[in-house]
Amino acid sequence: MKLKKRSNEAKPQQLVPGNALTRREFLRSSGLMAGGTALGLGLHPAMMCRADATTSEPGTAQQIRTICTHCSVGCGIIAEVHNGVWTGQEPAFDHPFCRGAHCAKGASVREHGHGERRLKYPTKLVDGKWVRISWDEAINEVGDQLLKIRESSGPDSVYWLGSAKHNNEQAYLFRKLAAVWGTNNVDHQARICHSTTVAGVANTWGYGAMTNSYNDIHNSKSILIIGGNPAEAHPVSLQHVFKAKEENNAPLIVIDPRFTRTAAHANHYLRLRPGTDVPLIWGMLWHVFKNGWEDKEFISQRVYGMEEVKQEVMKWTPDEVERVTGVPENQVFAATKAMADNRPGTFIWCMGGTQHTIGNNNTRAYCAFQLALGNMGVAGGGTNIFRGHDNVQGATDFGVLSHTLPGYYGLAEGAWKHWAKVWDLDYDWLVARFDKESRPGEFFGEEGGTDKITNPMTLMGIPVSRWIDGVLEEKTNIAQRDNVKAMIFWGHAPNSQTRGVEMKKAMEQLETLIIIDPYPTASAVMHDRTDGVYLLPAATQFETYGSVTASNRSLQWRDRVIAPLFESLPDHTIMYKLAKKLGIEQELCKHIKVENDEPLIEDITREFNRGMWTIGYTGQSPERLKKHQQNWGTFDYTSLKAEGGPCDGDFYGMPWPCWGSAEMGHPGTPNLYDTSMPVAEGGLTFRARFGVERNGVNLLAEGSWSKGSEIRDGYPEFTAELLKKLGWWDDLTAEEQQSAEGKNWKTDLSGGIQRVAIKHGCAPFGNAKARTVVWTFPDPVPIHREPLYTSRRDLVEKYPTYEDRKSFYRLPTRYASIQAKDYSQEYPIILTSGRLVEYEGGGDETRSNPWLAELQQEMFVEMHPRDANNAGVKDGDDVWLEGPEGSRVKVKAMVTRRVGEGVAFMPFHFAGQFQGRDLRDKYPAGADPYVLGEACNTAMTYGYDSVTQMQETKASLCKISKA
Amino acid sequence: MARMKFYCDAERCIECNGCVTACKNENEVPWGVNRRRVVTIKDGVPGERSLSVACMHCSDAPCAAVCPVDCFYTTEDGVVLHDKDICIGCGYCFYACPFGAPQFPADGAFATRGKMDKCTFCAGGPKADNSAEEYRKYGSNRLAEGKLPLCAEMCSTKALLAGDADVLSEIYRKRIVYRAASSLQRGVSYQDATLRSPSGLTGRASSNE
Amino acid sequence: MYRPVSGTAILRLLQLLIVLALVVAGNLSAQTQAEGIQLPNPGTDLWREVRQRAQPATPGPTSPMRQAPGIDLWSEVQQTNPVPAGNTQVKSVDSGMLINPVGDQWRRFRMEMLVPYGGYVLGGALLLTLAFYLIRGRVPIHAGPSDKRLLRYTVYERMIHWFIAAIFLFLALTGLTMLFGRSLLIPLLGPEAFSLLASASKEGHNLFGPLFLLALALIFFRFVRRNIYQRGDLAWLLRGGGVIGSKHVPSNFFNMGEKSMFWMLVLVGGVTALSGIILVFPILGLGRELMALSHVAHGVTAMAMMVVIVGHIYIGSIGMEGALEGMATGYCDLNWAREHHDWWAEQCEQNGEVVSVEEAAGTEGFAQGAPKHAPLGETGK
Amino acid sequence: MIGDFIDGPLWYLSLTVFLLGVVWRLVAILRVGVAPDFSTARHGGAGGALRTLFTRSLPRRPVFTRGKVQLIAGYMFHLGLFALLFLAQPHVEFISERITGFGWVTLPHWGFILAAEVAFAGLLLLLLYRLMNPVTRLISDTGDYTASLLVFLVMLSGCLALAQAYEGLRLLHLLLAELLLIYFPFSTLMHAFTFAISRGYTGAAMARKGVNA
Repeated sequence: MKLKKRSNEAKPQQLVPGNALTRREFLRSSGLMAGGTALGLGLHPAMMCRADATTSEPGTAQQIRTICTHCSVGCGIIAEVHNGVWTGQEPAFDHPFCRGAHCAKGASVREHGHGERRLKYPTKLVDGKWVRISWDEAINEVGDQLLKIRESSGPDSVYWLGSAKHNNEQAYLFRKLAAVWGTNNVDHQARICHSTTVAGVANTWGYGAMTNSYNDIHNSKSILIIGGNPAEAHPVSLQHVFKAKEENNAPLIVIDPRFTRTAAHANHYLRLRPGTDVPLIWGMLWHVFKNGWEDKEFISQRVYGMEEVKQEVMKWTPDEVERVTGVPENQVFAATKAMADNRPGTFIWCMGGTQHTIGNNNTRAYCAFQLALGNMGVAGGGTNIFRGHDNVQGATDFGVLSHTLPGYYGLAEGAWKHWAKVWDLDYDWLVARFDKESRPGEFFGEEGGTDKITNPMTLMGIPVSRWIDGVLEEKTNIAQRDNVKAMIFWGHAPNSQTRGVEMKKAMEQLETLIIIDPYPTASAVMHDRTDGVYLLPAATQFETYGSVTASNRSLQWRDRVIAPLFESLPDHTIMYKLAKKLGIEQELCKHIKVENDEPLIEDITREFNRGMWTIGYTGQSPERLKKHQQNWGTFDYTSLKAEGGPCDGDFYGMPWPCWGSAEMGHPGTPNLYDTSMPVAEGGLTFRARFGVERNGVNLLAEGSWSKGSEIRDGYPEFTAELLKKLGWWDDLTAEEQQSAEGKNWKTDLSGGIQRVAIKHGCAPFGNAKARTVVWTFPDPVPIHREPLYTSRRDLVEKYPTYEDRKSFYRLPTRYASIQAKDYSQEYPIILTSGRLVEYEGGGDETRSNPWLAELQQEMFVEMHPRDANNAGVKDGDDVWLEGPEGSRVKVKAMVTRRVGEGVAFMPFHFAGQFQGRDLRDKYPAGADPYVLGEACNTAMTYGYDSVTQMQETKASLCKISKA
Repeated sequence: MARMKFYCDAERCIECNGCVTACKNENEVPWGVNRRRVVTIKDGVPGERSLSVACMHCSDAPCAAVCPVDCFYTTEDGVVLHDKDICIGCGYCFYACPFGAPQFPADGAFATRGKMDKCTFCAGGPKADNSAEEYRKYGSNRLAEGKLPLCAEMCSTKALLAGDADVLSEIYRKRIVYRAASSLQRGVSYQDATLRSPSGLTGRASSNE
Repeated sequence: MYRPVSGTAILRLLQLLIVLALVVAGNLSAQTQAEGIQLPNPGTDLWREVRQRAQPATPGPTSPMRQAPGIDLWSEVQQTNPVPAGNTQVKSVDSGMLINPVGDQWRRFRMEMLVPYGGYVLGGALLLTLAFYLIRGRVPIHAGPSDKRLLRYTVYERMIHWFIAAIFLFLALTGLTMLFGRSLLIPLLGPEAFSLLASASKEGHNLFGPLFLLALALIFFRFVRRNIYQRGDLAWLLRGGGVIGSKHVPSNFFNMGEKSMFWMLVLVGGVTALSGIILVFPILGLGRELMALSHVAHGVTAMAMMVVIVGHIYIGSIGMEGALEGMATGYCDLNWAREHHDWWAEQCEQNGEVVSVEEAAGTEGFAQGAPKHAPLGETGK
Repeated sequence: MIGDFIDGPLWYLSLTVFLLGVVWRLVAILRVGVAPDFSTARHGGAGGALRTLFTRSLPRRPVFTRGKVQLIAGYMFHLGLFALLFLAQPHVEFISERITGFGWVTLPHWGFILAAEVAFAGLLLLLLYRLMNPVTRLISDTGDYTASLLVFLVMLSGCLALAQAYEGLRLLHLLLAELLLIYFPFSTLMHAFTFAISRGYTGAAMARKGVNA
């Protein structure tokens, strides 16, 4: 009953939430009563405070260790929780990856505990309105829909779109759920971020992952970053880059069409035309070969096919490189010489290299460059591929992909049998789950294979980049019984995918659209559906626990910070509930304890420990992971090795491969293919994956082996046969012998073969050469091909794209037919895209965080002053940006020399506006993000990688006009 | 006693805005008030550098000099604080401050800006009683807990340093020494590539050092 | 009511003023000007120390140290003129500016010029007035009060005079509270009470400021014709309005002094009011530079006005017999008019506008309708 | 202590006095009654009453030509005061919390300020007019000056408390407002209510006579 005394705090703008949970109030009020009394005693207040704080502070507040959920660096977080309220966030100074550091996103994760803009309860769309429903209703209705579609169109008509935001356990369970549902139409963000890397790199030397680690960059003598902007995408990684730059005097070379924030700190900056990575790398290698800078000994011992690369490279004379890439010779030379003079050098790439129709060529070219300089398998060298999401590495490893099972086992019958065994399921039951009456279309059959009917179980599913075509394409053109009828968006932002206008159409054609996410995402609003959409609130990773794999392959254990907010549920609980409705919960959780519909995370970890032999996810038991987390301060900042303490000798997070079973105590492998250490201590050789010889040439290593190896030469992968041949069979225990009989290192569930191989100093997967020629790929030696939408028509003839393909991942895929048409006159500006530091991915989560949203309130397009003047556009003007497929976005112009002439750049985190239309009122009440904007990918165009269906987002065309 | 200072190393600052959100996180600063900001000069062109700026806790603070109600004071740690119960929101400190540190919560139409708000070096308010009221007005008091400002503690590249001036200068001196060597040897090229790398090396290089 | 402040003209004016002010200020700080903008804290001593250590042994433009950008970014920024504009994601006034180039100059102006010298000047003016009164005493009507009156001010004219007078006094008092309160009132009231008073002063000052502009406009349009300078004014000026010597100086309706007061009020007061209006809209995209300039203009002109008004109040009240009467009742004594505004009085007498005391009291009510005199700025004889 | 008194009992007391006083005055006036009019009514009285209420609120040419200043100032003051009193956000909040239990649309901050400026200018000019014009001076009594002064002080204290940061300033404003409320029914301020009665009466009477008033 008082006139409100107006406080002098900011009157929040309309966007700002009301009172957030007050942090530390309990602590404050309790702890400082003592301070008050102390004052009375006449002691100096400042002194008293300090003394008081040290004595009274702990006790009530709980400190919980977890890992940032924003990017793959995997920064540690110490969360202060009081009575279940997340009241504080302290820097984890002893965390080996970040030393307490955070970027804008990491420094604001506590806002998850406020969750003002979260989805709060399950809702469904009824006549265009969001209606609240209960979880039971939601699961029932969703399950009925799915079963109905399964009945009418087969299991392949339900698309399971998973997430790199799941922890390892959830990702694994998700892949298993899709498998027991009976489809390979399952995928996640890795498809559209580093799938070309995984394919390219794995096909070069065995594993498709970052070879070294962020911390290992400390050892680098030179650093090359191409197509990556870690200053915004992985800010904390620059801590390591700068350490090398300053202390090792390492030149930092940045190659990018954009003068990024990373480039601002570089010693050499090369501005290339988008989509010309291969020519530039070959141009650099040209100087290497010309000057004899290649590491000849390394190549002869450990590399296959460098001669073929050299032949291609020699076509890329400096003139031609400049003509195609726009980078003059002296710059290319300077960068090359800096790399050659300063070895080992590390090679870092990100989306700028991968998201192209020739993404796999790019990644393989990078690998070839590092192999030529002998920078592989050495501390300070390697290809440090910065992954995107916090657990995209883990989700990839667990095969939340349409072309493989967990552990990259592939989809062949053997792989299915392996996993059936791990899951303790009847293989025939599993087969029966899949479509049998498949009525393949006229183009049925994988390309290059026969047109025999293939079991959909072993047929690669539709990738996430193309799900819209799975809906929109003529039924007869798709290599499955029916179109996709139901989409399950489980932690996926649709605006990270291209062709927004067609996506809208696809969403409207679906029978059911199910969105499971902590935030509504653009999936909830970008279509004009009036029903058949379900929004189910998932908990964030701070509201559950489990392991997460950082980019450097280290597994870190997250503890639960707070209980799920509102009515949200952890993903694995939702999976179980859904499985129960679908009648497959017994199979899904056969050996996993379930309590209150929540499968026990540790049991899931143990289950995948039993099956993930290929990439060594077998040694990281939950107990070991928790021990690492509790003792993360004992690991060295550079080597990541624990010196003393409970984890003595281990590398932090046991970077995979962590061979054998947990009992074996393998420390993890900090740097892949590093022969200077015994395999038992983290050393490795290149994997023997591609056979032992080709065209009479030996594919195994020659004169190179890992330290302590008893086989002092190359050797193939280990099988029971090989053990017997080597006379090491008897090193297996009787039980192991029983299990290993007829098996190899990948399928022996006892782990005996791995144990014995390592005991003798050998890598279980063999010791071979890396290959620079991938003879199974469309371009065995990476070559340049112009983007589909290219502004350089003069180069199309010499560097044409691929022929159209009739069936590729079940879908017809166009290349030449698009490139044939000249759009360069009407759409003269090259369009590329990338990240902002404040936002992540589709941005729904970060745009709902007021601390971040305030810093980026408007979607924009960067354009060069010349282009701006030509279009009559001034800085800050509204512009229409239209892509050659006719879709357009209305954004603010930011006129800057950050981009080159003829290039425009847009960040891709925005959504909530669609071709000039504001969709804010379509969000469920109270769940609209603070900042909305046009999704850049609305205007992005067709174009998919020739191996992985990676979407092209880095080189398209557009025109810009004043709005 | 210690003289608390901030130092931002422009060679390392990458404008990740971690300091900005860390401050929001620690102090629950509302939308529109930013006690810290990152300023980038030469944005988008060679020479681009960023600096994280907040109250610098000047030894002879101009804000304190011009305040008509004398609400500023300097703690024994050298932290410049102000008393919001005294502040009348006149904005003079904002005119005087070289760094643009003072912030005002209201929109300012007709000079009703509300009480000034600024970086407290995470040292709370004048009463230092760790009360909810103190927290609401001034944010947290980390110094009392033996911690330094969260912005600096969380800086992604360790560009922003906070702490005792002597210690900071020692850290910075070390970096300067490394960099001096680096620049001497290599220089900076950006697009006008210079071939200033040491000559005479023939390919095999410093790999075994 | 608040016309959009037309940028350039006002700026010019302000610049002129600030140049004047800074010329004086510059002398004080000449030694520091040479180093560019003197940061009060060029760092902190840390920076100074760090910078010294960072200096290469052989400084010079060719030293490679200088080629590493950003090593000395702050000093680079500080010494670049104009200060390079930066970008920042934090959107507010001047948020892209790394170092405020005028903040320190402004601080020096306010703390080292306005407060001390303003105080001296204002105190001096009061003392001078007092001394004048003590020495010269009240200026009497030499011929003694008559029983004849002349209509001097209509009701409307008196209304707007007291309107602006009231507003001016209020603004002056609240303004002085904010300017000198820290040194004079805090010791008396304590910080909390003074804070309350200062806040009230600030709000009141801000709210009444625009009214002053309104009042000024009313005054201007009403009195401008009578305040155009004319022949004879110069003579008045040369003889100090009668202060020099004892002989009276002839003048029209307004004498030279009053006209000058009017123009001072209109011009200087106009600057005060307009700069004040800029100051009450701090966040309309106006940077601190303009705000500081406005503040300088506001302070200097307000101070000047107060000094003059002190004299005006003195001469209009206790300083001169018969002076207040005109503004209070509308009629002035005929003898007073003959002595101080003889040309006007003469004209009135010729026109037969002289009324008796009784008449004045009786016809007062009609005076507002149509003034009987034509007090235009016609040249006297 | 005194603050609690001002904020509590005194507020209720003043409100009570105000309400009862106003009612009592109005009842007293209405009870005086109307002399019977035996003439044939040309028009109904109600329409005329309403029309006059409205038309008498508009400026009239003769009045306008005779005294522009007080006319304009009068409008400024009354309209400004109305906006201040009923549309300023702190007042609406106060009314909503203490009296009605509901609020309504409020002026933006700048509108509030503008209303205050206008009201102040009007009030000052009117007060000066009252003092300067011999006729108004003659017919003004202490009651008029007391009312003017109280209103002025209430407005001034409100403007000083604009920052809404000091309890003391708020209480001062409230205290003055309370005094005004207590004084209100016993002063010419009652014209805020009685104007309707007198105009209505005149209008009705004239309408019955067939005259537009």
